[in-house]
Amino acid sequence: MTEWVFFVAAPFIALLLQGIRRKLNARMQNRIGPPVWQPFLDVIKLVQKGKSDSEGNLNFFFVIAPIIFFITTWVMFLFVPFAIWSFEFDFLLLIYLTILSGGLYVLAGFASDSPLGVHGAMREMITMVVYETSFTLCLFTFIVISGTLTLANYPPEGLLLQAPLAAVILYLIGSIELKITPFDTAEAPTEILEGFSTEFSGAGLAFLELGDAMKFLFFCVFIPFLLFGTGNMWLFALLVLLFVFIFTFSKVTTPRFRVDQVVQVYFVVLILAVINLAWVII
Amino acid sequence: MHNTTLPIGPQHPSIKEPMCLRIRLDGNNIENADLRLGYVHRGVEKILEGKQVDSALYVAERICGICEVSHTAAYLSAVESAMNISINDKVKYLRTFLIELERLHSHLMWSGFLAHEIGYETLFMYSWRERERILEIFDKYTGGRVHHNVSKIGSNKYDLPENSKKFIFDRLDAVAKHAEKYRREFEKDNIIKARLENVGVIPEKEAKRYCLVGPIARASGYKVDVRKDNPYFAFDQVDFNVITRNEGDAWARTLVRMDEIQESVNIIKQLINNMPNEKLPKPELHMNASGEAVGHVEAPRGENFYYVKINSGYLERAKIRTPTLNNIIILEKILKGYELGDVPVIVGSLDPCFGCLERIMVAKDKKIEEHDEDSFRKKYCEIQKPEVSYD
Amino acid sequence: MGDNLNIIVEAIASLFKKPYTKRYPKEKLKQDPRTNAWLEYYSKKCIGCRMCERVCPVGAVKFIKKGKIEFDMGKCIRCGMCIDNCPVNAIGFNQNFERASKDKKKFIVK
Amino acid sequence: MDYIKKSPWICVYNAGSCNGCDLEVLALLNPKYDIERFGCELKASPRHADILLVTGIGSKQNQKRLKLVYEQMASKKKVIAVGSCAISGGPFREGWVFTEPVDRIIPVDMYVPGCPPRPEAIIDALIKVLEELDGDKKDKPKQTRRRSKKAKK
Ligand code: SF4
Ligand code: SF4
Ligand code: SF4
Ligand code: SF4
Ligand code: SF4
Ligand code: SF4
Ligand code: SF4
Ligand code: SF4
Repeated sequence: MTEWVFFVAAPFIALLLQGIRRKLNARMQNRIGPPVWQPFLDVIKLVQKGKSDSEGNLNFFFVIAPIIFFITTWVMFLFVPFAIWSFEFDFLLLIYLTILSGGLYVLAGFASDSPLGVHGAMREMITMVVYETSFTLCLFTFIVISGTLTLANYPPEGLLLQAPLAAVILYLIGSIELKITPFDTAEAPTEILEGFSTEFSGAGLAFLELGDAMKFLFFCVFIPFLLFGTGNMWLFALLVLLFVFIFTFSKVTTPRFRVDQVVQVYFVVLILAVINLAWVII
Repeated sequence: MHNTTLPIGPQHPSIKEPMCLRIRLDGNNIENADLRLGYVHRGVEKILEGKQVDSALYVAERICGICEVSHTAAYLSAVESAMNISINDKVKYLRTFLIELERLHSHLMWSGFLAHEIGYETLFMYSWRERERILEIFDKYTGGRVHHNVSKIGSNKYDLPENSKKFIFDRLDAVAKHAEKYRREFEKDNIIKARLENVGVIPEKEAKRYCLVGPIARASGYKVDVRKDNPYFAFDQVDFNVITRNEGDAWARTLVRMDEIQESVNIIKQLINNMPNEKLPKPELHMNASGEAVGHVEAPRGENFYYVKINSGYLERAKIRTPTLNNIIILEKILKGYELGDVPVIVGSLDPCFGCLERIMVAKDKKIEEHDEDSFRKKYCEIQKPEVSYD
Repeated sequence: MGDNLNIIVEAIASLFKKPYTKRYPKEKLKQDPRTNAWLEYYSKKCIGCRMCERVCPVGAVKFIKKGKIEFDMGKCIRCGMCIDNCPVNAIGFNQNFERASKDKKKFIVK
Repeated sequence: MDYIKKSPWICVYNAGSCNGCDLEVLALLNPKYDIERFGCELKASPRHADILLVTGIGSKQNQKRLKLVYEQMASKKKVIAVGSCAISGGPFREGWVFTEPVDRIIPVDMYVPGCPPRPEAIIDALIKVLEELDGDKKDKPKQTRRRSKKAKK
């Protein structure tokens, strides 16, 4: 029962977390900030909004990419943290889904057909090659340690102690997946406007925002799930909030890297991931 | 990767004003840059012609909303020397006070923009909060946050409000304290350094060849500062250093500006402490004066130069040469070879702002339009202007 | 590392401090007496010397007759020239800035 | 219920101003005024924005671009003309670059006088423009009537 409640409520929780995040962000910048329920209002407004007089590119992918993006991020909650629907190899499916959600960013960027959107997508692609590889390697580490390919069988006490290096890797991967400074280069508003979302408006933008919020929630849930497990529910909830705070804090207190610097950092992460895996296997 | 041409602007968040920078990219590297301007061209010099000298002051102030005091000050020093008006110490002190306050607000604003350009929202917010404190002083003294309308030819409209010393000093101290913190952040933070160091390097030789002015020249080790070289108003009576650095990159430009904040705070404190106790002369209209002169002041971005010719109380010609005009020319040169991600940093570190710069509008891009002077004139100068009225 | 903790410290401290924000529509900000927000025209005092029209740098003053002058605040730049040069102080500034309107005609002060 | 009232995203276009007005609009973001407490966000892309703030005289060079920016915004959009320049050309009215005020280029819903208007005045205008949104629904049938009249002609 809890599983289903959590799954259905995931978009709402995600939006609420966005609100909390924005409020925290504002308070750290010494201002009041929007009310906590602001993201809900934003999304409702975006859905309400009509068409623009000069429509941009209206090809098939442009319409469909944000929706698939949102659905993909939601489906990920079928497996984590409570396995609603569990089968053999669902760990691999999850890896596939996270990569797909990144790929949809790229698709959305290319579909929008504006040089800024395309450039955002290109940046995302360059960085994706590096970080998705290390992410996959990192998850393989957990698969090797726990010896299971089914998320339902994942040890509830977590695997931090067996692979402490993974904590660092996961945090860094999380911040680039979520476009948190210093690694939000693909979305850098001062360089390429809003990146791939530049050309979207109305409902498409709403789905992108929702998807972003869901992805944020997913990583805040997924990282503690892998590291600490869901053994103690209260501790788990606390850890989720802790990660929300850490990510917000990182956004507040760092500037952004350039693309080549991001790639450099993630090469180091890749090497760390390899070491991590090798260490566990040996 | 293929070549793309990326338009940056005219409506773009990293540039506070519209300019169109077309960047030809080879993959992620800049192959060529093409600057198109003219979006904020307003024909100011032409408007100034034929205006009464006292009224023209307010139009000159509105050439720019960032260094408005520099514009009025340069205009005033030109006009006053053309008409042989000598001003007393009190007026000099008050004007110097405004000029330095403006430098503070401009540099703080700029540091916020730079932080914003490298994605550092918090530093942007903090810098702008400090800038608000400076604007509070402006507000208290002049009643205007951006345009102040206090200068008059030969005089000044207001004296400092009574008992405002503590008010001003409180704010200055807070600003100095915080600015020092942010300076250290710019100096020490590794990510900021990774973004700013060795980006957009201008060697001293180039700086001299391109006649750069202001903090940009000073960051390349080229010591030019009108305040020291040719003191105007009360700058010969205060004690300050001209800050220079030798690196010539975006990082050096940042630090020069952050250091100048401290210098400005010191200058203002000296000014307030030594404020002479004279009376302000009563401002009057100058209906018969004639003459011709130049004036220049050190605006936050460098030397601001005015030439005026006055004929029986009316401006016959005003020529303005502003710092951004000198500094922007080097932009296309130093952009080459860097990455797209460096564009906001380089553009930002030059601190261009086009309010004052744009006085000629010839778009050079072949595909769009090409004008020689005649066709340009025909197209843009003989527009039938509709009479604007509300009824 | 020790030197660049400034922002981190300030960010954490701001969490527990009162925000710097002035909640404008709720708490009215006190305007300084020198603020130039809106013109006032005291038609009874006016002697019809047309000085205000002459000095206005933007031509916002429309002199119709003595005691009847229109100041167009949509053109006015709040420079105060008309006020400073009026011989009988028939014009003045007030601090009411909440004048946004859909109707441009509301900007004409008579 | 119109949710634009609760989350108006704004976009600034500088159509040839002196920066004064732009700075005051940007000052809205800073901790002192913080319009994010009304749910406002400054958006770079006009496609995301609900409210367009135009500053400056709308000079010849800008007109095409300004129209484009306006067209790109999705419907239920409002335009605020900020400053004397945008209302009437202000101090640059006499220049040869100024051809027509902003409201002849794109429809303007609210004017904020001042040179520059104080940030509080801009907030005031923002609130007024949002209050107007409710009134819009009543106006709608009128508009269609007008259009049908034109069609008959
Ligand atoms: S720069 Fe030349 S064209 Fe432009 S306003 Fe001045 S005089 Fe006229
Ligand atoms: S005014 Fe121009 S040409 Fe003359 S010295 Fe200076 S930079 Fe060179
Ligand atoms: S033509 Fe004008 S812009 Fe060019 S160098 Fe001469 S004065 Fe400067
Ligand atoms: S350089 Fe020109 S546009 Fe820039 S702030 Fe100074 S006067 Fe304004
Ligand atoms: S012809 Fe045009 S550009 Fe030349 S001076 Fe006259 S108005 Fe200015
Ligand atoms: S304040 Fe200045 S601009 Fe306004 S009407 Fe008076 S003189 Fe004209
Ligand atoms: S200057 Fe004063 S007295 Fe003269 S016309 Fe104007 S308002 Fe009247
Ligand atoms: S209204 Fe005034 S402050 Fe605003 S752009 Fe025009 S001149 Fe500048």
